[in-house]
Amino acid sequence: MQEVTTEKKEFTPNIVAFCCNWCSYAGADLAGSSRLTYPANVKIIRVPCSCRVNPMFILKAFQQGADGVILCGCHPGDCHYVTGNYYTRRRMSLLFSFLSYMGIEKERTRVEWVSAAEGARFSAVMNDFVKTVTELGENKRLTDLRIKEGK
Amino acid sequence: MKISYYPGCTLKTKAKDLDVTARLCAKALGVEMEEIENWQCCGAVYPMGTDEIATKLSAVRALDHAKHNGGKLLTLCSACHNVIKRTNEDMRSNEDIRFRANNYLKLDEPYKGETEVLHYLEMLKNVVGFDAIKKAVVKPLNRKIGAYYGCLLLRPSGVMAFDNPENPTIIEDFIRAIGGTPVTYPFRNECCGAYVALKNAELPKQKSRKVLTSAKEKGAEEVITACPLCLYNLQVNGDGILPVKYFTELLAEALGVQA
Amino acid sequence: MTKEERIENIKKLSGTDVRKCMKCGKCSGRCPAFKDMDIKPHQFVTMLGKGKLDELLACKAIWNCLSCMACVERCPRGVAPAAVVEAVRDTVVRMQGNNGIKAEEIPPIVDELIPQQLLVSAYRKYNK
Amino acid sequence: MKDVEMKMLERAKALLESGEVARVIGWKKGDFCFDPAPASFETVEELDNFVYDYFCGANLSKYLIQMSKKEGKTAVFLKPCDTYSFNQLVKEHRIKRENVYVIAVECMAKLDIEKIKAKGISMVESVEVVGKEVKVTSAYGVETLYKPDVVLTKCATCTKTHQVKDEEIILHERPARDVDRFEEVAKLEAMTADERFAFWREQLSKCIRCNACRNVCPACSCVKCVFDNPASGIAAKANDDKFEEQLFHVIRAFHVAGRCTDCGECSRVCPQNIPLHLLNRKFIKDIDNLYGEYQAGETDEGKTPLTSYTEGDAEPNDVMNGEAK
Amino acid sequence: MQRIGVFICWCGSNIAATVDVVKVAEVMKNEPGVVFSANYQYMCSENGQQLIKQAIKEHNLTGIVVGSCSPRMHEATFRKTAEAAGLNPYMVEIANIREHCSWIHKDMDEATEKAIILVRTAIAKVKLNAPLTAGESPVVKRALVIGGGIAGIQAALDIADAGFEVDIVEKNATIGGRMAQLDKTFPTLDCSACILTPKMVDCAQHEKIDILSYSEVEDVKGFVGNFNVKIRRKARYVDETKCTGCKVCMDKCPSKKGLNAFNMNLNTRPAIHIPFAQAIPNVAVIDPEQCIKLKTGKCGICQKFCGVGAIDYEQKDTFIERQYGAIVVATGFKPIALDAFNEYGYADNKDVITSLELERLMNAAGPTNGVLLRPSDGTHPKVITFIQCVGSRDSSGCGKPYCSKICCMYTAKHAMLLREKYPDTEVHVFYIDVRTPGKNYDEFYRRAVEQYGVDYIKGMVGKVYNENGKLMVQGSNLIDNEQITIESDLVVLATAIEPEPSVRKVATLLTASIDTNNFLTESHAKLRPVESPTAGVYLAGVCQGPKDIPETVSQASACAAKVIGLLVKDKLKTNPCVAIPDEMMCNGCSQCANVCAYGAITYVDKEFRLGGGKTEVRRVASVNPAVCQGCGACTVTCPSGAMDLKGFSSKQIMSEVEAICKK
Repeated sequence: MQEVTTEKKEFTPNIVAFCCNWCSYAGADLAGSSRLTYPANVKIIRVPCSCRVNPMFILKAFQQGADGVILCGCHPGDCHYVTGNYYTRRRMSLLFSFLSYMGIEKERTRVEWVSAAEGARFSAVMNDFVKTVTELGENKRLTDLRIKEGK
Repeated sequence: MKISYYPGCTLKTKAKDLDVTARLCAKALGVEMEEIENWQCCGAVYPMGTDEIATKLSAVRALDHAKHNGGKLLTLCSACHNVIKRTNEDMRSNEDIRFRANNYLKLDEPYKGETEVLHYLEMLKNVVGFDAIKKAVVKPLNRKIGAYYGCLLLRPSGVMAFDNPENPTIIEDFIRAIGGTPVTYPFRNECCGAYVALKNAELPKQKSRKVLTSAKEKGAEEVITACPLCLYNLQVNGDGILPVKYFTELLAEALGVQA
Repeated sequence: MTKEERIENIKKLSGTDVRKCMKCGKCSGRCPAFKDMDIKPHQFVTMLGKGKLDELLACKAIWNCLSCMACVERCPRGVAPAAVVEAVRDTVVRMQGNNGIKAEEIPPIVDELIPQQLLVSAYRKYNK
Repeated sequence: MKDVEMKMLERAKALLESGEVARVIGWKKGDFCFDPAPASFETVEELDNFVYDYFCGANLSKYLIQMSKKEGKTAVFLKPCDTYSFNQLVKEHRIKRENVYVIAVECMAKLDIEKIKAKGISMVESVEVVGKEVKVTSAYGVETLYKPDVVLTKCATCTKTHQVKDEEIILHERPARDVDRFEEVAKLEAMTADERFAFWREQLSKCIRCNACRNVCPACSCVKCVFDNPASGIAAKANDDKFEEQLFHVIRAFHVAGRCTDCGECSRVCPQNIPLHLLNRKFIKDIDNLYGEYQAGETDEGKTPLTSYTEGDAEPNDVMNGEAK
Repeated sequence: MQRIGVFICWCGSNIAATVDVVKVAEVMKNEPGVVFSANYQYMCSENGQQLIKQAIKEHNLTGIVVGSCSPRMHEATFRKTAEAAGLNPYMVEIANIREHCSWIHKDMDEATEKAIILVRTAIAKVKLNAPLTAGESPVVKRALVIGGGIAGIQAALDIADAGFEVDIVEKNATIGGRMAQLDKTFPTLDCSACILTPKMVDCAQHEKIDILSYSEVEDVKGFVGNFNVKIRRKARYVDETKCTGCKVCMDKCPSKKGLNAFNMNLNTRPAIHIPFAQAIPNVAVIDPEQCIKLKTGKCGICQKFCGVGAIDYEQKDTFIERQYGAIVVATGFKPIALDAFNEYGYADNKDVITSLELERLMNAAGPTNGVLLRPSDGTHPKVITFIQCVGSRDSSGCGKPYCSKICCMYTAKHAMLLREKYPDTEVHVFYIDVRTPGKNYDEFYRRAVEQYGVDYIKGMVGKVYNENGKLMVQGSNLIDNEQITIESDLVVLATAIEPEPSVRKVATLLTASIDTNNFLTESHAKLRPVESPTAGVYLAGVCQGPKDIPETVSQASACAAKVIGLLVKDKLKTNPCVAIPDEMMCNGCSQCANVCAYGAITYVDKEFRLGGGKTEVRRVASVNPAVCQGCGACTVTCPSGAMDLKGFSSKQIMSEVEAICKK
């Protein structure tokens, strides 16, 4: 019998980034206009405020096969909607801690505050997050197998 | 209180006075300086080349030893302080140097810059306290004294974090504590030029005269330093414009401790 | 090593980014050894940037820099001219037979007061 | 317990007779001694079936959502832990407080028939509790059990006291108990992520999506559950994949976070014995640690931890790295 | 059935160089629901927009996706395009394939693949878009100007002249700001006070302008057209309505050793004082830290001598609340602290001064009555050395990484004025670069050199020290490759400027974004240069970035034009992307109202049919669309999912997630 060698394809994680319109999305725009690169596997979803991000969206992303989810908003105190990101901060602290409690690798989820002026930071954060998730490998614990296996 | 102490080459030979007076004063102030075992010379100048590893290992050994013996390393000679503190910063923040140095040393657990490097003056200020020294003084030195910082204690300030690099005050505060009147003069943080003495004898002469002239113009009667090389240069090349002493000698005098 | 490689090596050895220099001259305005520097501190940075290797390797300034860090301390752009000087000196002394100070040169100038520190540092700075 | 039951019955009769209340919510006898069920009594006659004993563990507060909307007042017997749920529902405007007459009753820790059965006793006929002893009479004779071994899980770590009472029936001063309800949570936290994942995968794979936890939970009182709403994007799908259970329980726990009073009903009713309360308690523990101790339902007004904030709240990344204070 | 049109923009080579735009457009043709897909060089151009309009009409499109630059750039443009073609403007989605794709990726295949996913994601969303109609909200016809310097004054005058009420809130006791401290202004050398003080008087006399001096903004609520602002009126211990500005109190006050901040602390002033002669309002103020009466209870001399009984030691801070349609921020600047620049000897030598201090020493109303005297000994300096870029262009962490922009010009001004007034003085200027872009600016600088003989030295100073009573300025002369030491009598530091620190609080209150240097961020450098990203907030003067007086005044007038454009409207179109509760699902639990920062959610009792003729009254949430700002905090708080956000509905976002994740 011939030995089957499967070429190991380099793992590139699929990352969903939720960015608030006023700070982080603008920060991502600035990263773009400053030509500060980060991997193409980061895809941004624009939301008005980080507080619009429902835990269900995050779970949905993982279910659909995302390997990491990052949530970016204005720095606390600088929220365009005054208090929105304060609620985000509590919600995500509790949700991510809870997911970790359920055995989900805590490195898959992250919250970062990126202002409209922090294009360089946006790019650095994304590079770092992609690196972390790449090291972690594929999301297997929160994926709906039917989706991954195309059932 | 016990503290790990790195004396360095010169303090065992030409600068014995600095070492002996420092130990006596520390003892009088309740600090025991415990000389670390098997220390090796630090090299007396910090090698800046980014590939310099071997030249930094003796400093790392001393730092690692102190890490396991109280976590603090006391220095006295300005050059040793400069070399050890900068090497420590490399070990803390330069991943490449840290990796390669640990690779050489093969310590039980890698050294990552955990030790706090403390100059004797910082020890006097932060551990003993200048107020406590003031109280311990038996013979206030009622003289006008110029502090000579030189370059090694202060720069690069980002790493040394010793004092304001352009307007330092720690030795002046020390002078006040021992009852003297500090004289600030603009050349107290200018290099005396001694490092190049073997290649260019003239430069250190000019520089040391400039330092002492500046101190004298502002009214100093004597100048104190923490560096054996500065002391040598100012004494030998300074045309005797002003007497130059180790700061610990004056401390011993004020505390009334005898060598 | 080709010339280009050697220049790159000096840049790497210095750990400083010469492109950050905005040519203000503050380093040279501060240098206490300025008169004895045939290549001035700011020139070290610009000349390395321009790849003037031969001039750099042949200069006297590398033996006269006091390593006092005054130029590094006050550079508004975070450039370290002293590190460039040292990188050039290292490059010179690492070439065979180029030690800056020879043992036989020492005795006549050493007086009995001279601290070990000076000899040790001189060997470390000038020799490999 | 009999004396408590007598007094309750007496009050229920009086309240109905006088017309002061239109109905009384309590427990009625089941087919066996261990399955009394919540019931509404509208006449004195109906009270013949009234019961209050060591198996009346059910939390009656949730029934008041509907009952308090009815004509006339509703009297309700609430155990200490039930009063927190009651308060929380009042806070959320789900119960019309003015239409409810609350009678606080002694609890004495309820028994778990599953735990008794697990001791190898079947066909239980009657139970008598004396101090820490539980005498179980079954078709096979009488056996004495140690009470702490067979109380409901929620009772084992209960430290709750009555928060609401229009009147009370025999409330003994309860000595403060030194129990740590977070012990189990801490044990899980101390495990590796792999171990935790294995634990929950095993537990949640038992879930049959019967929705008993949701139906009993006083915090799960939505007019229409998000899982039943096609617009939510997470409406129930075929429950043949582990992910569905995971998703369901994560979202349910998050939805009740900051509002769950830790009444323990979810675990009590779970036919698969999944320790669901350990999910909710993780949130409670984190909230206590991060935002200061908070007991949902302690009062019937004010904001919950997830609808309030302070400027110096812990950063999520610090929380994840265990660096938050 | 949805009929989606896709339009992929090349943005010249900005997108097309890294993304295979033709391929992206081709792939989209096969997407379910897409009936038209095209690519074009500049979709935002007239022709590009025409292409979109035509496609909407010809193909009867129900929604469009534009793959182009950031929606923050041209979303509004394409919405207008759609509207012009008869499509609801909210049936437009933008896929950001420039900032988030072509500009940050180098590999063409990778970028193209990502662009396809981004466009697909936008298609998935647009399929769930619903036509939205903007509501209306009334506009309060009054503007607030924060900061009473030249920027605030100019903006207030222009707005008031258009017939709108304006309040100026100034934290100091008088308006006038930094410009009031200046002696002459470049490049015309006209006197600063001669320009500024008449404008200050205009403000005071303008019937539409209310000056709230010695006041600070405490709280801001509301939104564009309808801000509700709480203003703290600090206790000045003098009744503003009674004080006549006679200054008798200043003569009589026994506590005269307070540092005179207006004169850069170069001399002293009494505890009760009017900051300067032309102050507006011309009303005294008591420094409570210095006043003997307020500190010890004993004294009261000023009260005795005040002819109109204006002194009130019992005065407390008061608060007023007012409504505004628009807010102009003009908080100005201050020179940086020089603690990190001891090499210039500022701390140790009285004769090392900052440029702003020199302004006061040259000003006829200054501490030396306009005669230049050394602060140390009151003698005339003969050799004066200027050092430029002190703390500017400094990325080492000690100073500011930016160019302060005004220093080159004012240093040339100072040098010129000194040489003119005191021809026997020798003036040297150390510079790194001389930056003089502006009308008549370079000519001005050259005049200092050519006509007035100012010695410009290319190089930087390394050390300033005192030797034998002289200031030794040691620096490099790069042209001659020399190190020189100039024996000087006076050294003037062209100190970097930074935004006035109070701007941070103002920015937080207004939720206006601020950059890493604490300058307020404009919405777009070219498209909306005087607008903050927060609607209804406008930026004038140095709070937005370093600039000189002519530029500041232009920007202030530009702000005024924007404010007037807003205030003339009776109603504003509101953002239709607001929260909407599904009453059938709402529990009435109040969780959503608890997190609403705007108080947009109230509750109503509503009757619902239960079937079988029965009804039920339930408490349900109701959102005021004019007040809701559309953040979505309520949507996540709602346990039943009854609350949703128009334009960013849960289903829309879920569909985006799905489109991104699907392999």
